[in-house]
Amino acid sequence: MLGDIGTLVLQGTMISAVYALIAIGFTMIFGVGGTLNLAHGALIMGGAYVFALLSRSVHAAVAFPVTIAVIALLSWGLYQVLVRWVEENVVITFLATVVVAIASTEFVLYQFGGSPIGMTLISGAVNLEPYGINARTRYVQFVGFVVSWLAIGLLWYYITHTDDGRSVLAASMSERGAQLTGVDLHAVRSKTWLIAGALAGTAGVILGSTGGATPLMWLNPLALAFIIVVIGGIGSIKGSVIAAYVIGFLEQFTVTFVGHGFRGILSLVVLVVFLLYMPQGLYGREFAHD
Amino acid sequence: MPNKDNNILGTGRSGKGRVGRRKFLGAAGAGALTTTVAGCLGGGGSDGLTIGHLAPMGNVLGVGSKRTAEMAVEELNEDGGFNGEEAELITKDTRTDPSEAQSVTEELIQQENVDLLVGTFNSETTQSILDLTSEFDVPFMITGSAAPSLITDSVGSDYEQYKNVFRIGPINSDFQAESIADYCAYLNERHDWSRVAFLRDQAEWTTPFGDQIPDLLSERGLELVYEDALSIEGTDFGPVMSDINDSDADFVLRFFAHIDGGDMLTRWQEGQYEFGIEGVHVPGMHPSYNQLYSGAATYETTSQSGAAGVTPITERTQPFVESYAERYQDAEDAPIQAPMYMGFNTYDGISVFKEVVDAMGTTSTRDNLDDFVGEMLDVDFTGVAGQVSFYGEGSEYPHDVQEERGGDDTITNYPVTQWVSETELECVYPEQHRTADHQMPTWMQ
Amino acid sequence: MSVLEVDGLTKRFGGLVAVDDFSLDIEEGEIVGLIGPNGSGKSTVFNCIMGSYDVTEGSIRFNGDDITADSTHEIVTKGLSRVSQESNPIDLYSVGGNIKLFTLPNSIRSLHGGASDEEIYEYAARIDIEDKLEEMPDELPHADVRRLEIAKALATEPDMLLLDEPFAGMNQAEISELSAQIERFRENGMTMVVVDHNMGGLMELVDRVVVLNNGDFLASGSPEEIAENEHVQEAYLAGEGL
Amino acid sequence: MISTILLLGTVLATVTGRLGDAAGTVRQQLLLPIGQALDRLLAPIDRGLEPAANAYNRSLGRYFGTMSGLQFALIVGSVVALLTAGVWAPMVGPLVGGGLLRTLALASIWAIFAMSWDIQSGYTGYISFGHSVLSGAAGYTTALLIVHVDPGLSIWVTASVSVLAALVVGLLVALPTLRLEGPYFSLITFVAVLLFYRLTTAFSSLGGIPGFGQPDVFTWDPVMRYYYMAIPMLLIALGLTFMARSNLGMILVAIRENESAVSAAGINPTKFKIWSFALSSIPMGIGGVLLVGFTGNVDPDTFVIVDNSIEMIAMAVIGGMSSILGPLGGAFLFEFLNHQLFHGYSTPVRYLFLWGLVLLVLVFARDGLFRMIWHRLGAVGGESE
Repeated sequence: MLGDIGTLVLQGTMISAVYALIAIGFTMIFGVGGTLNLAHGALIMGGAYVFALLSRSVHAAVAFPVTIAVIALLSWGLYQVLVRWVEENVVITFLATVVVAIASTEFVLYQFGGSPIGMTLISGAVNLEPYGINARTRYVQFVGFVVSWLAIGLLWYYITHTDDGRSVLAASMSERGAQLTGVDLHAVRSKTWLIAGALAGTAGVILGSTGGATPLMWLNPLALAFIIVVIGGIGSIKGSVIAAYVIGFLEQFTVTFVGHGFRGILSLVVLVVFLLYMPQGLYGREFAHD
Repeated sequence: MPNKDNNILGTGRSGKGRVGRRKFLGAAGAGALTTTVAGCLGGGGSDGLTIGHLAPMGNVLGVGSKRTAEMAVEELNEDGGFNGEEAELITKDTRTDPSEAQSVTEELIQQENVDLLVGTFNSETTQSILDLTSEFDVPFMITGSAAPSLITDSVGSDYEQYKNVFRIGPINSDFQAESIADYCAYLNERHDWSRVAFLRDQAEWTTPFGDQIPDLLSERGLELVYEDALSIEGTDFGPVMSDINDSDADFVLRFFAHIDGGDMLTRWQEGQYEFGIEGVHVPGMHPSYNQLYSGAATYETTSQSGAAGVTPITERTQPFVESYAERYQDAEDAPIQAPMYMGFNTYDGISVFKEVVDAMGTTSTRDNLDDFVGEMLDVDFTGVAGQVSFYGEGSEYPHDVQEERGGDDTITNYPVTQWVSETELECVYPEQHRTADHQMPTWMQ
Repeated sequence: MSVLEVDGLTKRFGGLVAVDDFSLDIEEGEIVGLIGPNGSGKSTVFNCIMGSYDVTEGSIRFNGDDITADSTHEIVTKGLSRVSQESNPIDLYSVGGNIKLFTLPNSIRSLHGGASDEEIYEYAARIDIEDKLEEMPDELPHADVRRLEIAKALATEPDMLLLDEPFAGMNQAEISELSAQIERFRENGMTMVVVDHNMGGLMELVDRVVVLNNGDFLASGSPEEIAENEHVQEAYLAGEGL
Repeated sequence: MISTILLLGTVLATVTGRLGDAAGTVRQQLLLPIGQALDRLLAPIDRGLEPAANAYNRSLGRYFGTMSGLQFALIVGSVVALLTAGVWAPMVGPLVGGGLLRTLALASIWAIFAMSWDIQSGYTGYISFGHSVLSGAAGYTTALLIVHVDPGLSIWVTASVSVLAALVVGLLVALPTLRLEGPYFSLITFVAVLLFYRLTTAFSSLGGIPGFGQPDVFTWDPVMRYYYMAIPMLLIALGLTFMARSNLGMILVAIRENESAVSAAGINPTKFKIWSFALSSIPMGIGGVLLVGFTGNVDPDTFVIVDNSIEMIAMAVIGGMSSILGPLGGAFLFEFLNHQLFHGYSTPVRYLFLWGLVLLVLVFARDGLFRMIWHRLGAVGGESE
């Protein structure tokens, strides 16, 4: 029984770290620009495909950072070319980004076909059974965990300890306030998209190396990001990290005690409960009039 | 403008157009309006023999099927044609989407006036066009879906209405379940593997397996130690592997079509879990699957009609695969070495069609459906995926392809292949077609 | 008889007390000024009365009905209407259309009800924008946009009006003109509460002034008394001039 | 690294800025003169048509909106074209890839979906990503009735129960969620469609992935089938236009523009939002019933999948949101492009074109193509005088 709990905790921790990585970028963009970027999942998918292509020709240690940079630029480009022209209208932005997401599937189908593509970031696994934990965790999962916390740490350092980052934080608290103190909102938003893209790229590489890349792989991460962000409170990075762990562990409980087929259902139920009774989430601000 | 006139004239002359008109008057119950319309219906249709091929072109399986269809038509055209006529092949993309499938099928039937429809992969697309094909009496050969209900709910329940429907392969899931249970018995015999963990997509297609496998296994003295259906919307295989490991199973029998088992296989290889991975894995039938996953699939098995061409199931199998590889070795997209199971069946379907129209002495199948059905039921044809013959009207599965049985009464036309390296497959079951014995993963030996 | 009775109104946002045990009685036909420095809770009081905020404690009665828990539209239907601080006309509709919206019945079955063109003209005429009915709100000068807000409130046929900083952003001439128009409403029997943060525009207009400071009742009396009141002056000195 | 990115950024931003300028120049130098020339050309026609339009304006304009001469001609022309499609479409069809009547029939069903979406999402600004749940509810109800109750049930029974089911599901979604702010509402509807999809694919009692093949199509005769779809579509267009041009439409738009102003007007916004959802659910249900009659198959991919909800939004966007007739036109344009004009291309290419078009419309013609044309036609008379 104790071993079971150990297994559950380990696996919950591993998967939750990836979930956090998926959700933070999404929540940052909402926090700063008030934009729900439904193309976030598509960027994650982009990360997986770019890494799969690159790692065929160069070493994974090179391909990984290059992928992150490529997706960051892609995200930034999406903002510059499309979103900035429509962002003042929430509804139009919503629609534009969802169309980008759907179009990305068609693009991948056209370019790579529908078959899954596997990739290796790092191979090997460690058998934890001698330590009483019934799991043989892959190294890539540990990498995912470490990278996730590294990213969270860097992000935290950036927004609390650098001027650049503080302007991002200020803009997410109150756009008017930030503008009054001389923050260039457009520049801040561009930066946010760049960072969110980097996070999405990272998540894409991790997801791709655990489950392979497929044309519809954006949908689940996007739904997850939704759920996590609503539970954590839209715009709150801290909330997203905590909610990622809540959802990750909830899923582990479900598969352990109910069955694998019900994995996603309970999270959806929790989401609905939150939306109805606590729409501001765990750490969300009440929507004050700005 | 002259162009336009030509078009209208062309449709008026079309022999097939007249066929369309007669049908229409019958179906629509007349009115001057309808008559005017029907006169134009053959629009764009061709005069000769036309074969419509339906497959999802975003999928390697569909691409392979399209290529074998092209091969078959080209070879048979050169070899005297279909009752002397040259056939034209038109392939349409079903996008694995039922409404898209219906749309392109209607186009094939009403505009191209096809004399045969062959193909369709997943059961929902197949089901969505059954009514349509039977309404217009177009012979329809299913080559990609195995659901028994496609036959039992159509030809099985209203023979007159649906007699145009045949299945060339694969054998239906009821037979597949039996064959796979026999395969498990073989594994038990060979490796002393008796404890089975049973996993499947949480989707309708696995229901026959879910219903039958437990009993079939216990009849064969195997023990079911773990059972679960996994959400097709995404599964984290970490806990799944732990659970299987916990159950102390000797092997996993899994049925995945919607779920890509790549994650599972990678964990299996890297974690060196002490159980085999057997069963049906549709994504794993991709000819370069094991390369795409850098060898993670080595030692996994999957059942597939045609056995990916690695074994001479009939004397025609090897020549077919060689000629396929020669034709498509420089193609940009997979599959270049051999088609997947649907390609084998499609090739056989078109070959059977030639036999039938030759026997009928005409290629207008839609007008002579009863003759067509009669000739089909007489077919006993050596194809590339096995011997093809069909169940008759009174049977449990009318017009379904008959399973083949070996000396000990086990089904032999649902072979199992095993990845033995990144690029090589061996056929490990049944005995008649075996190219190598089933291997345990190295870490278990 | 009191038209509006606010009794022991308290509003807390989390730990912050925005309004603390505030009471107010308005008699029929009165014009009362509600003043206080910035952040003293005037708008919060209006928001509580109109049902925009949930009241933490206390009760609000209008024409004898308890409206504490009512939502905005119910309160408006009962005859209490507010001219809010921000102007937010619907830019897609003309001035006339904006007024018409405020005359529509709250019924999903009434597909072609609402005021006739003549009635809309009347509402507009009461605040002198009847010649701008065809114009679009974003073409109007600021003072006319403010008038449109008042016309909209009038179109709900209220017994009582809450005016939130009606003079904000207006020049002296415009203030006098608007004061005169508001004065006319009173002659037609309208009861009013006017919020402003200083007394400049109110001196001539109101019968009585109530002063709020930090969410607390500070003083009340005639405009002259309030202008003389030391506590009031102190409160304003702490912030800004009276 | 950072500096390179920033440099690149400046370059790109300048380039896009220049592009904007270029677009402005094109508009000034090219489009404007063309527009003026067209105006001069069309103005006499507009005046010529005016008497007919005025006769309409005096009698029915109050209920369906007034129109200029050209606008009136466009509407009358379109209705006549739709009603006579059974005659001309088979002749024109072969020129545009054939199967035109099927495309038009399918477009009619999608027009119903797009218009129904519009009366709720387009008008109130509460964007639903889950409208396919409503048509799905109707479709699945029909299938379940046929499979489990009686295969011989009359279409009138199954259809009315199915529409009722769509309404009930609509209210189940709307009642708890419409209190929420816009983005949350969209999320919940998105989740609703995911959940419904999961249920239908996972459980064989709901047909699983193959769905139910038992329902019959209305007919396979393309002409009859077209009219089975087009006539309900026109009636629904008429009904929804009537609603949209009434006080109801005015209030719904006001909710989108400024919800608190609606409360301040003494109108209960929640009540009207729920009513708009109900009003949307009913035609969605009818569309669902027609789709069953069109395909004869009820399965998750035809009825439920998220893409369906997005496609109806795309149609509404192309045509022009919050105009009812815009989405109608958008649906026909979308289906025409998809199944006729782009006929020869592979499916991913077709959809890439279509989604690209939607993006262009969102960025450059936010009001939608048909609304743009409509206003242009309306302005012809005005500017020339």
